[in-house]
Amino acid sequence: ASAEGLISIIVNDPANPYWFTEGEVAKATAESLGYTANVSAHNGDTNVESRLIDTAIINNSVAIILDPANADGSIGAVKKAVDAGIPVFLVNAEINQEGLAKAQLVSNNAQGAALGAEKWVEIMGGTGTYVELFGNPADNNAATRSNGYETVISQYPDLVKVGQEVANWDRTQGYQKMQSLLQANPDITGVISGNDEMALGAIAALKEAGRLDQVVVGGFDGSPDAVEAVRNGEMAYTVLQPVAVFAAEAVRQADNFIRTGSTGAATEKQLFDCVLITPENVDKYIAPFTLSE
Amino acid sequence: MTGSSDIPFSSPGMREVVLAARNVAKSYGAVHALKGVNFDIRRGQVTTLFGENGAGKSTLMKILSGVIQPSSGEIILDGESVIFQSATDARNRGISIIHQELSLAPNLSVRDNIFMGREIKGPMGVDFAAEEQLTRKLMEELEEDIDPLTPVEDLRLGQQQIVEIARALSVESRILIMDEPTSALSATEVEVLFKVIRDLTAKGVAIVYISHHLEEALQITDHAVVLRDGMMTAYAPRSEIDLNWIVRNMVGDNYDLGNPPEVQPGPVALSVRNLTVPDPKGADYNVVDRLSLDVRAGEIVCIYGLMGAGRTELLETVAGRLRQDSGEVVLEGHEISHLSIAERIARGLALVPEDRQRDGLVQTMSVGQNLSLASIASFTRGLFTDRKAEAALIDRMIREVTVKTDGGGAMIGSLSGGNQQKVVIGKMLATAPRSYCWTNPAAASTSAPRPKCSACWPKVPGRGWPWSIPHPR
Amino acid sequence: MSETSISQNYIKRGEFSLVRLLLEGRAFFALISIVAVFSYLSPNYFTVSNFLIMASHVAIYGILAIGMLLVILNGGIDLSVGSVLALCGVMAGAMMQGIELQALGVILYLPVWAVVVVTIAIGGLVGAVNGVLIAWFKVPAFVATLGVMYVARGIALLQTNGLTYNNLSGKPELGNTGFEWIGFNRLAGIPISVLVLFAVALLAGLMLSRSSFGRWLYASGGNERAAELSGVPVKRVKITVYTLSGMLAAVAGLVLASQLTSAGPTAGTTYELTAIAAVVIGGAALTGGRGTVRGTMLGAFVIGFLSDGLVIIGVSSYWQTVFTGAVIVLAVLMNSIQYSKVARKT
Amino acid sequence: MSETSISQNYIKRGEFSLVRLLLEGRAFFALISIVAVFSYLSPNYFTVSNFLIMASHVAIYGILAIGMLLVILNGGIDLSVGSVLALCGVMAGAMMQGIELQALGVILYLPVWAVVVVTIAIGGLVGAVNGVLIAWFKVPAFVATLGVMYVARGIALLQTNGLTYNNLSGKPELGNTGFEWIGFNRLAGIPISVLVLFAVALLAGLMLSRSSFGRWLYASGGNERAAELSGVPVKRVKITVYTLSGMLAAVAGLVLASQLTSAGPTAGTTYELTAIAAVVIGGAALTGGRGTVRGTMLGAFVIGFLSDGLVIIGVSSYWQTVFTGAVIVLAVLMNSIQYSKVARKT
Ligand SMILES: Nc1ncnc2c1ncn2[C@@H]1O[C@H](COP(=O)(O)OP(=O)(O)OP(=O)(O)O)[C@@H](O)[C@H]1O
Ligand SMILES: Nc1ncnc2c1ncn2[C@@H]1O[C@H](COP(=O)(O)OP(=O)(O)OP(=O)(O)O)[C@@H](O)[C@H]1O
Ligand SMILES: [Mg+2]
Ligand SMILES: [Mg+2]
Repeated sequence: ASAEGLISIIVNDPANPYWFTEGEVAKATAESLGYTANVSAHNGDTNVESRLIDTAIINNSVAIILDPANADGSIGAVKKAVDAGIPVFLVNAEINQEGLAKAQLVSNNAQGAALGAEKWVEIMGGTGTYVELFGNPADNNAATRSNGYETVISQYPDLVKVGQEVANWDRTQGYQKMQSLLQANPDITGVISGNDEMALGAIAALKEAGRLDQVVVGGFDGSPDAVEAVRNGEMAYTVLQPVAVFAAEAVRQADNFIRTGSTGAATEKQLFDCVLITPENVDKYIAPFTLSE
Repeated sequence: MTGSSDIPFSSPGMREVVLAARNVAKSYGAVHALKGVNFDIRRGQVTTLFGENGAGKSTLMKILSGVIQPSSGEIILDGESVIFQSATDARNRGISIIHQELSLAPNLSVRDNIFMGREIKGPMGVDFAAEEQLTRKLMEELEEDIDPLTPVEDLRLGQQQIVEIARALSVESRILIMDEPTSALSATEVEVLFKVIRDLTAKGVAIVYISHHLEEALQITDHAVVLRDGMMTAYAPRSEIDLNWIVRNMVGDNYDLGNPPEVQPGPVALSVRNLTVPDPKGADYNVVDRLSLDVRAGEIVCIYGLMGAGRTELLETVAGRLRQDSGEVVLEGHEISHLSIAERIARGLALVPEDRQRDGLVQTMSVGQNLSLASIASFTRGLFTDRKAEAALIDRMIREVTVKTDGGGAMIGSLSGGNQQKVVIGKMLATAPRSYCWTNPAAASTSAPRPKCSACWPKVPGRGWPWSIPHPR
Repeated sequence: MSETSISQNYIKRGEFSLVRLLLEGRAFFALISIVAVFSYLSPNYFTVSNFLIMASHVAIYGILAIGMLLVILNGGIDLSVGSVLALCGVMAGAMMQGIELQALGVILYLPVWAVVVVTIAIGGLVGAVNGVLIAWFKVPAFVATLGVMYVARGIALLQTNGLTYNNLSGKPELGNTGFEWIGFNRLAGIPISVLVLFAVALLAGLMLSRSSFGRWLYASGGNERAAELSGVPVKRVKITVYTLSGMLAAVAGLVLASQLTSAGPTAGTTYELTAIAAVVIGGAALTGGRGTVRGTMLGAFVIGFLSDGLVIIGVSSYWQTVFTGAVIVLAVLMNSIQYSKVARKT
Repeated sequence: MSETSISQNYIKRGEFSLVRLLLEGRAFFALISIVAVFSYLSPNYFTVSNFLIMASHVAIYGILAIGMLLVILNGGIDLSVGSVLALCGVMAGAMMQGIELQALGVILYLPVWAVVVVTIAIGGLVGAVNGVLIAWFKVPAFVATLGVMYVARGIALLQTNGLTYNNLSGKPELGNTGFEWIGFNRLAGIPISVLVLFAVALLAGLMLSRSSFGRWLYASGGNERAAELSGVPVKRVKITVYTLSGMLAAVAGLVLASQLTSAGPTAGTTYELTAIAAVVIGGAALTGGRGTVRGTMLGAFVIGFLSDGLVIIGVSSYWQTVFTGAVIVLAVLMNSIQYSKVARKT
């Protein structure tokens, strides 16, 4: 018998291809399993998130797939859903409390950052000056990735960081901040970015300054635009987060839980390893955030 | 500075002076609005202040009521030198003022305007019932049928002025200053006001009265003081003065009262046929109902009527601001009811509105820009305005309507009330109109005092076909 | 036309009748239509529990909007409310974690009531800074509150280093439990936050319609010079309204922190726009002097019920954006059309 | 005090003198101090190349701000500019990808100039919708443009399904290359975007000071009733300013898309606040009728030079927020103090 009921999917900001894919994949999976699904977005606002959880409760959802807005700030919202008897499955980001959600499926940001940083160091040749573009500081992933970069790069004393700017995951800000950073540090040879959007902004700025050939730009996410830039040789590499994989997996675990009372996974926290996308394997990128085997 | 030194300011046998200005001067930058004036206000008497537009009357009154501070000089209250911190300070010492420019909050009701800042406290916040009661009483006293709960913005100008008066009366002060309280009032309303003034003086209240309706003012005055260019030029008790004396002292020796010239009425210039105008606020009756009217070239037609009779609406419809339901307006043989205001202006029709603050002036613009506003087309060459042509136009209009200002660049707010009104008139004259709709020049004559008026009126018919509609006074 | 309607509401604000409520147009009609449409579209919408939940969501915007109404009545604007909400939430969070007094070497734990009082005082203080800048230093309200908006947000971020305070429950042994009470508990089945909203609305309504301060506020918003000449202490009124707006932002911050059981420095971003929208949909004029608490509450409910309804029926978030905009315009537009008709008939 | 200063500038705007410029206070002093402080703090700030880069950042806000100035002079406000910027960028992006005409079974590639023209027309159309809602349907400007802000953003999102158009270069064989020219090229060493800004400013300045439309705009912003009775076509003026504001938002959208060589539906979020801030810092009154293009440009440069400067000297992002707020207030505050002194002396 096919399952029924509403699965509420709450993502961060569907105007970003990453979260858009997350929502769409989860929705498609849920519908293929026989559920109805709707996708809504909190745009990083914990209050909106809490409202969306309330609505999911009102709508008698059978499960909630949530990309939490804030590692600390989302705990209350999750608790509320759990108190109402609805199982919650977290994707993409964690909350700082275990035992609430049935599962937390996240990409391994630390591993991905290390992977990216190693590739970046390799292309840089282990030497040069560089700047880093940092995501929204309220988001744990920004710090996780930055620390991952730092751990690897600090082993190479010839790589000197001359600047770091918060560009809030945003392309326009990445562009404008990069231009200013270029003014302060005209000789940099590398840019490492917390996500693809900021990296793409930086690439536009470097293009405008005519310095793109001399600067190595590394991204994170594996968004279609970034993959296109990797293909064109503008971006050195990007780190693919397996969002399509864990979004689908979260729904499957929810389905397991609804039918059997157990998610089928061994632990609550499940890390999904990231994959590097470089000019060599770029052709395997067959759909947004999906790499063929 | 010493222009006033030879004027006696107290003579024996007079009633006691309650408030006096001694050598008071006030300058705004380079403008010397008052140049050392002495002025006495006596218990139980009406002192009238005469003077041309911009003579400094309002400035003096504002100083005496604490609204502004003098640049130099002294104010003496009951024989003691005082400094008023604010209008409220002066009010607390028994001085209240009716401002020439309405100072009401349009969003508030009549009751709220009268008692704002002086609430009657009850056990549960403001005692609205008591305030309403008192407002009703004041309205009865002024024989005015205004509901205390009407928002002031729904009242016509004259009624708003009544509210100002009522507010000043409600303070029950010892000294009451009235700066052109009657400029928008009808004759009956003025009669009522005068009765109130007589009652007050009988109770010992000292009153200062300013008006450009000289004959009217002469009815109640006990003393007359004339200001000219910020200096006191004459002072006399009622028994010694007449119209001629006032005018001579106001404008100097070479004055000419004159009379409008005889003009032979020409052909019909403006014709209104079966005009019907619905109530602009959307109510279910017509404010103008199948009205027909012909005005000949050179003719001045006065439209009389009780307040609310629809005179304002008639003129605003002719000028194009309000939409008519049916009927036609024909100007010099052309049907104009479908034309916009701008097109009507271009065809030589001009409206001088009654409420200059609301309908006449753009307060953010200079005198010159206000004057040239309605005739921009006449000095636009291609895409751009021609600055020289504009400056010439502005200078011409300042001279023609005799605006007292230090130039076209001055802000409109720095002009005296009458001069502001002249700017409104000048703005419409600048469009070279051949027909005028002139609402309530009673309010306008605030500005164009009789002597100037007679100098100005003849010029208007001289240009062609004036059409003016004053109020019944 | 809209002008007229507002002033009419205002004159007769003392009375109350169904007809008048119906005629109040704009926000009220919009609210009825929203409820009708969504109830038709989703069986879950028209339930008591949903209305209570939606009302508790409206509480945040509603409380901010009432503060905003006071400021707008005064002819000003307060862009800082969203930031002040975040700052106050964070400050309350910090106090719940304990304040380390380094000189004494102790950590001070305030009881919850004291945290609430101190937080509201902080909000009031920030509001007073706005008020002083505007009333004494003549900085235009838009600029002053825009500046304070940035500064307050920056301080909130610096205070927590961008992080969120998560544990606001306090500890029984420290005697500071009970913070969640506002966000979680109910009195007679009604969420406390909704009761707070109605209490605030009631007080504000009384203040506006019954006290001299209310009249001073309407007067100085309608014609500041006239009010000043009549002895209304316009500067004091100004400073007071901004202070009150700051205090109400603090209350909203407390309610939000307690609903979420966490306090973060990025809370409340762009809430000022929502609050202003609620006030304007509720019939107030941005030029000052016109507007009522009732209208503002209706405006807040229109916005809240609409956005929750769109989520409940599962409209895609892009279409949610489109609908929100269209309804805001329609709510007000309907009023213009409605009024010109009704006005003809009477 | 600030009132006086503005009006004085305005009357004498024909003349020009160093003293007057110095006295113009507010924005000008703030700009000088910002440049001085940052030049002292970082050797890289005071360089031609940095000024040009900063100016190209200012271009976006500046172009929006000039449109906003027109609207504010009219006594209105336009909250939709940020969304219109995004919508127009996305529309231009879509046209660069080719428009599929399904009926004919062909894909239409417009040359770049045609894309630019059509995009600006779309911006103008959205602006005209604002204008019609406000002038004819009497919807308050805040509400109308707030609604259009949501709707335009929603349409932009729907158009791209949330994605970003990445390839705006066109193809030589299709004859539609050259889109990057605006964002990338320079004439006489000056970025095209900066030249666009100055051209727009010049045209707007001329229009305001020399054309009859400019006079109508100031008049209807100062007193709409009086302007109407003087024959000013106030409704037409209103619709025109909103249309122009929409068109300028489209220009800003084109400039931004071409700088980034991509067009996304979330571009320009909250830019309306920055644009309004630039206008108000530049001395315009939100009540309408007062303000100049020169002031607005100064305001835009103050904001742009400040935020870039903070990045160049490497201040942490939280402190950037605090400083931005503080400087915005100080820029205006300084003027009040400055002016009261000068006014005393004369
Ligand atoms: N028949 C009526 N019944 C009720 N109200 C009326 C009627 N006629 C006019 N009014 C009201 O009186 C108002 C005043 O009309 P209007 O301004 O035309 O009078 P007026 O003749 O110009 O008087 P005033 O001398 O006071 O200017 C109108 O706007 C309308 O609201
Ligand atoms: N705020 C101001 N700034 C500059 N000049 C002013 C200001 N207020 C008044 N004046 C000038 O002071 C002079 C006297 O003005 P005042 O208003 O006292 O005249 P008035 O006698 O009341 O005239 P009216 O009969 O027209 O009301 C005028 O020349 C006027 O331009
Ligand atoms: Mg006067
Ligand atoms: Mg009338």
